[in-house]
Amino acid sequence: MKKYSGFSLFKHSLSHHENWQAAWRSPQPKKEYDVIIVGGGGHGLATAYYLAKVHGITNVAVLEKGYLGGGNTARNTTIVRSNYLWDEASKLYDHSLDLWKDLSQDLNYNVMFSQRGVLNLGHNLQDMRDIERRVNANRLNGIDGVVLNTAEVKEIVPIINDSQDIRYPVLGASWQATGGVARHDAVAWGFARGADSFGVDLIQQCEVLDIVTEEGAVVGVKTNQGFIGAKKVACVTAGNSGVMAAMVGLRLPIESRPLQALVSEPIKPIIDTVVMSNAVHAYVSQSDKGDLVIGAGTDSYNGYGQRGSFNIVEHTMSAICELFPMFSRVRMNRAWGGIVDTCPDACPIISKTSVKGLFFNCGWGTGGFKATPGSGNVFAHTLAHDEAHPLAAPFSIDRFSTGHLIDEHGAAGVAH
Amino acid sequence: MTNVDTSTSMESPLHHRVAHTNAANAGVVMKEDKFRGQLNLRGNPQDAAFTSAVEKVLGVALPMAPSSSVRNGDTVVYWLCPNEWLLIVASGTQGQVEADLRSAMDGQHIAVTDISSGQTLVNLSGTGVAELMQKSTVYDCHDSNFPVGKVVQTTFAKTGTTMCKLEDGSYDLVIRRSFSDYFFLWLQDASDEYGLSVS
Amino acid sequence: MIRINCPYCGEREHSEFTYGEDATRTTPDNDAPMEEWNKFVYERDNPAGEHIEYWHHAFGCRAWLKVQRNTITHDISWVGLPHENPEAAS
Amino acid sequence: MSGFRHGAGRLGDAQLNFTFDGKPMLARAGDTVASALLANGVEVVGRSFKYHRPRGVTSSGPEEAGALVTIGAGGKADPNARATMEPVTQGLEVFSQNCFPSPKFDLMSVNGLAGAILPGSLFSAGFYYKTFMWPAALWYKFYEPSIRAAAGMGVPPKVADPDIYDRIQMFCDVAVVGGGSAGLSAALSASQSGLRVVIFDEHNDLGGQLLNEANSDQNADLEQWRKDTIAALEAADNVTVLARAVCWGRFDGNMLAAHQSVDGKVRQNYIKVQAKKIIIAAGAIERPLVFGNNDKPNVMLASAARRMLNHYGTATGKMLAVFTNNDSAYQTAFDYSDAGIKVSAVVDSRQYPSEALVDGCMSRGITLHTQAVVTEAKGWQAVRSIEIADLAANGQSVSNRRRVACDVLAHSGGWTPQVQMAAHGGKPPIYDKTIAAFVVGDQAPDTYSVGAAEGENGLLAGVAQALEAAKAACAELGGTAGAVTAPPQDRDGATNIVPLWSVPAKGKQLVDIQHDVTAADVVQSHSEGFVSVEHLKRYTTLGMANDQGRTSNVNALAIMAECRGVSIAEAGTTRFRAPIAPVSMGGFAGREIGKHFKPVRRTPMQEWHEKAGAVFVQAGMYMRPQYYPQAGETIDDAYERETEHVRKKVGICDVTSLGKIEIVGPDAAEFLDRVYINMFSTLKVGKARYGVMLREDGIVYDDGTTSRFAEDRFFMTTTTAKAGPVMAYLERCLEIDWPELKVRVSSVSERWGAMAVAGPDARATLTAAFPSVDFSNEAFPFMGVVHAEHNGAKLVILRISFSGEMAYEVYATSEHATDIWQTVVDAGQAYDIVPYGLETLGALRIEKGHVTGAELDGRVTLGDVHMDGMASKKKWFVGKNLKQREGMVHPDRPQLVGLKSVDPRTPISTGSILVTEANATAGADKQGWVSSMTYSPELGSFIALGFLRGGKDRIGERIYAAYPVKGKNVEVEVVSNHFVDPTNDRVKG
Repeated sequence: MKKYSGFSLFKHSLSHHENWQAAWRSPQPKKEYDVIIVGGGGHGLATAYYLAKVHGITNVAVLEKGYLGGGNTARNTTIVRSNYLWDEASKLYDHSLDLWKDLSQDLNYNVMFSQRGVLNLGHNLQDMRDIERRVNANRLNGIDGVVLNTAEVKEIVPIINDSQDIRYPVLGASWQATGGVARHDAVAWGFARGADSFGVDLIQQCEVLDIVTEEGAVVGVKTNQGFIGAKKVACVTAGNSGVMAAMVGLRLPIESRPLQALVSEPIKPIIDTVVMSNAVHAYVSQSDKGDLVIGAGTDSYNGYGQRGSFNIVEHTMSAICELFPMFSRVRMNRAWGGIVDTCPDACPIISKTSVKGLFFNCGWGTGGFKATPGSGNVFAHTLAHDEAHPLAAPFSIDRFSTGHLIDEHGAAGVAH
Repeated sequence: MTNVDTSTSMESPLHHRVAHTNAANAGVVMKEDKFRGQLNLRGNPQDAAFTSAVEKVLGVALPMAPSSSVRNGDTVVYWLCPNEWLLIVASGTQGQVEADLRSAMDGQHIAVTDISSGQTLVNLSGTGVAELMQKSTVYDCHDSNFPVGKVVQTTFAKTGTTMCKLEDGSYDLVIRRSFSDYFFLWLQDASDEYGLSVS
Repeated sequence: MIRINCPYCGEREHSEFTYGEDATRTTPDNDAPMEEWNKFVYERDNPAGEHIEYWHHAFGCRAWLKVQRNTITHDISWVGLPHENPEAAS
Repeated sequence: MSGFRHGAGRLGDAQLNFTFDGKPMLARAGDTVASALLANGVEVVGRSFKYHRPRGVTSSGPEEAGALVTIGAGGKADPNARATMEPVTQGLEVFSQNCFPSPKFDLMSVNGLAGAILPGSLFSAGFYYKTFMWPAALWYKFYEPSIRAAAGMGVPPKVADPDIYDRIQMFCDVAVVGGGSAGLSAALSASQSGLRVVIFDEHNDLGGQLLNEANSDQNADLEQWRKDTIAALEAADNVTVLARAVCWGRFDGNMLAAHQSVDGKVRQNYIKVQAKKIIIAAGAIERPLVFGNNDKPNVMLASAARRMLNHYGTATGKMLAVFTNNDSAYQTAFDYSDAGIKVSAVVDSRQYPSEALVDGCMSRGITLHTQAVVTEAKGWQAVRSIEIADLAANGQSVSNRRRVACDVLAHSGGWTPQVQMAAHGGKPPIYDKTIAAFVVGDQAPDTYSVGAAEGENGLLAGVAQALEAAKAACAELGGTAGAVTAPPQDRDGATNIVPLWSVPAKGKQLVDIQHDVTAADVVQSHSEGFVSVEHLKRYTTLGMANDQGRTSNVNALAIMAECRGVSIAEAGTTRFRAPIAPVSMGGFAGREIGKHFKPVRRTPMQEWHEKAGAVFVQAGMYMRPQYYPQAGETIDDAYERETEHVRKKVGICDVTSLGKIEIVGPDAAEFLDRVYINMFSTLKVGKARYGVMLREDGIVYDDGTTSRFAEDRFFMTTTTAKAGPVMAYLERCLEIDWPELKVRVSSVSERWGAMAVAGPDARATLTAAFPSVDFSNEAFPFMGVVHAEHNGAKLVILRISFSGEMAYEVYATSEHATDIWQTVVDAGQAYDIVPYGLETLGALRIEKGHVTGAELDGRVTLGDVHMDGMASKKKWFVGKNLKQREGMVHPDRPQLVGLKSVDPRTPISTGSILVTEANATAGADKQGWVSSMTYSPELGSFIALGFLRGGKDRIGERIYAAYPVKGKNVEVEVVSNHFVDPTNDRVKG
């Protein structure tokens, strides 16, 4: 792998940038791999990267039916934070946040991770009580966080509407300074380039048509490029997990729904942190390019159409204009929908299944992007050792039958 | 109009808004038809005993066609669902009507619920109403889709309503009591460019 | 916007309705084993394609409806009452 | 300066004044900002996104990627406005963007210089990802801030937008998108069927390409046809003509969305049109050619240069050159020449243009260069000359470079049909070789794509398609489209294009001139493996600017296809998504902001509370009294006073917001037995009982009191938050799960105003208020229900208590509720009755250990709140099966406990975490949390309710309520949650 640097960029500029090598190979699938990862999104590519880097397992294929990072990795609002309520969740997301910190250097790929801080606004007394409880719990988990009052929020976001006689006045917020955003596409590309450099085969336009099992154990997958063997198959197919599970007759506690987001035209810097409000369903930050990146809610009904009900966007726009009345003249430039797999307790499933050698990493709902490195990291461990990484253990699929649920509604909300 | 009970002890949901200063030649005119008796009636439309009993009490047959209504002086009946109707009767008579219905249908599996004080009847008329409706409801109010006498349950801004179009092209809207103030505030804004008059 | 043809009220915009849930689940007997109840409460087919589901006409006649909708195209091929079923239910 | 006024075009004579960067300028009524700026000789109107290269007007429509300006100032500042779409109004202020100090001299243009000095730019595709990584710290300190400062385009307003927006819902039978010759014809024809028709056009003047035509005598009949057709549409009362309305998206169920600019009280209407049939006549957009410095001001689309002259009476230059690979651009040269403006050259990359065109040039003395290309536009800031060269037969190289003078270069790379709206219907467009562009082909249901939007550029042929579509659409709707007169002249649509995707010569060849994406960037992303069109888009940001790639996508795809050695069809397009043009957020919000963001529901007694000086707090959609402060009281003073008073004497509280449901029918009792965990069939008529509901998964759903009015008639109350959901849930159970039950439910929440009257003097107060009712313990015992009437009001009085005191809930018909409330208050004067709010309600119930939403947060089991005993063993009920799961009954689950400050005056903050060690720090073993707290006047101590791991068996233990956020750490004693009157004597007294 040729190293990227300011110098290499300069050097290539002398040759009209005509000699850059490909970021990754485009190999033909082998007959058999040690591990097949289904899904070339951020989580799948991160899993492959850590399998190779941490566990030395490099005979790995990532099968992507479209193009790398083309699913939810390409369709989210890129928010990274770890201030969840319950220990299980906050520890997992914080593990991820730790990995984010040096990810650009680790991958030799600038994922533009930017710790500009995340505000979760509170609009009524119960909001504030929940925020205080959550931040207190975070602090006792070693996660940074403070509770701000209206004036302190206004200091961080001077343009926010701090009037107290609006319908949902800003009473305060939780503030995680170490949270932030990243360049979502670059995360997938960086992990892809990294995994490829360890010899992992990234196979695009390769759709898995069936998961093949013998005596209750996985032996490989049937794809549009033929059969590919593997004793371990890991499904990391957000937005398609139910469909994958059905291939082996499994049914998951998951429903798939569109989650919408949109960006404005590029404007000069006006908001340099992430502002989230579960109560009014609005999430906004400004990208380095200058776009306002705005997240809306999920549809109330199942959908796989990568486009959602427009009422949701209308509601979010009202909320944005309520919080930031000057944005009403700013224009929406692009809007899209991603398909999120949501579990009843708003927590993911990182788990073995009743089928030997078949693993699932899914159900991240609206919050999967922030978990990308952590998810890949603990899932790689789970695949390598055939048993759950300690941080992944609570997210086993068994929790639904035992009743040991981790209800992150509220903390997760429709948070991105 | 109906014989409104002027007893000072009663307050209509919009009583605090009638003092609103009226715009000259307003494009939207709102009238609250206060204190009308309103009953929710549930029963089996296939049951002749039921339908005839109701007809005896009300003096009109229950409307059976979806989204239809019947009128007889102060008595109006809205079809809400195949087994549900809204009876709007003269102010103060709802108690008697309820009692009569109960005795007329004794032993039948029906439900009569007095909801008079829970909602109010508002009439919207004027040259601006058509546009106002386009801003306020997701229902197509064009005569070709919403003829006179039709009853439509739908959304109005961010609350719900049951509305009926009258001969004069105006609309009767049933509005829930706790939302009626919001309804008014919305009306005030949405009819800004036409001018609003309230009585 | 999705429009649902309510058998009582006619075709209406979906903002008049609230989504209920998957209508293909069958409730276990009251004394069925817990495993069965677990599957019933949590597991879903969650198909990409034809889906039979309940909707509540909350801002209309308040009837609960059974709807066959394609979850990819959002095309609605059938609407009925809770105890009816589409002929071509797939 | 090169542009100037030349002729009248179609504009009025009225003169308007406007300013550009403060400089006063003149315009005519009907000018766009773009035409006016050109007429005033302005060439450079802004700077580009990445390299800050000079930018000028490049088009005359929505595809404008060069002339982005800020219109207006202060709260009305409108950044990134497309100069070609903004009409000039008297006094309009226009500002250049993305340049400092001025568009002509911009300091940031060093970005561009770096590009100019080095053969290839430092800011090549994906450059962000390859650098700025060392040292890591600098990313935050320096690199990223610099990138942010340089990026972005217009400066957004910092103060609130003062304007109003409306959301409008329309319905029609036939919607026509586009008001050109095809759209106008389709709309008029359809309207004659009597069906409802809506037609959109984003321009102020309808007519589409007709407006490019010279407004001359030989075109008089054509112009008249345009005017007559528009007039006929405006006269028809079944037609809605929406000008200045950009139709930007098509959604499920044939819904079209548009933003319309209007003058008056409202700035914009966000219009949703529910159509039965959709005719898309959105026209086509001219494509630029890709050659050196093709982004330089005064390089402009040929059709735009033509419209500027013929419609806006603005000559774009004093000497015009034309560069084309197809026929359509020749007319621009001819019109300029005929208007007496010098045309120095027509450069055609094709070998054999048609004879007619050759003659046209010769007769006008225009030099025609065939099999030739423009290799580079020259000039410091705007075009002053061009370098042209001969193109090798194989198209791979050039020779014989030479200079041609000109101050405006009009170019045409062919035409791109506007397929976006049709594509939103779900069908991917297909590539049509003959016009070298994508067309819709396979139409989506109920959709007809016609005219130039479907690749038919011929005037009469396009109109014919439109009329066919109108006929078919009306027929399917049972109508008959009318016959309309066709345009009196034709225009040949054949462009005879020979594709030229990029000129084979070095130099900065822009593909996306707004995002500064060059042909080299496309080639580079190919060599780096970003070959899928979606990767190309994301890696280079091509087509992501606010022109939505309208002018750049096809060129880029073609270049990528060449690199990959596949056909353009194979390379495919990116997915088309709404909006096709940027639209204001304010439009979506409409008026649903401020007090309309979410309704405030009011109880009948709302005014009374307001007059009494109550402080209000959100409770669901209601604003409920939080407390009633007396002079100088803090919230704590007030609720402590109110609480103490209720315990000692009597108070009254508005509880109207509770949900109220009537449940009627022979099976009503059986129904309740199924939805509640406890038994209701055994409830006696005239009695009330507290009930709890579970979700199917065994989690506590809601609680409330249900009374039996008659054998077959119950009255249920729910919590405020669950009023709606429980009603829908009960309906669901009856219609879906248990249709065999003969039960009918109706919501009576709005019918009853409700008030709680609590305290030792409650009985005396109510006895005085309602003499007709016997409130004696014998006649009206605890959990008793009494019906009464008072002064015309119907009353239901329940003897139930949430406060632990002797208490009653009085339900009065809403229209009488305030009168009844006042009656009770008057009667209570003898006992100094006080109104109390939610704070006191909370204090009282906490002292009593009752749970509310703060505890029942959708996560707790019956065991967690010690209600397992209530669950009937004799019957099945919803949630019974799964509440038994091991994890739901685990002894280590956090369970409800009371907490008492060891130091009575130290508050226990809600949201504290329960730990066993003092001064807990990171890593502490969290054993629970505090859900609600209050000061208890009766106990003279701060107390709280909380959940503690295995709490049931930990009474008496001393632990800590940690609140690291404020560095607080309070020692508390674990006690029973029943602080006050645990034996419940008071309520029965």
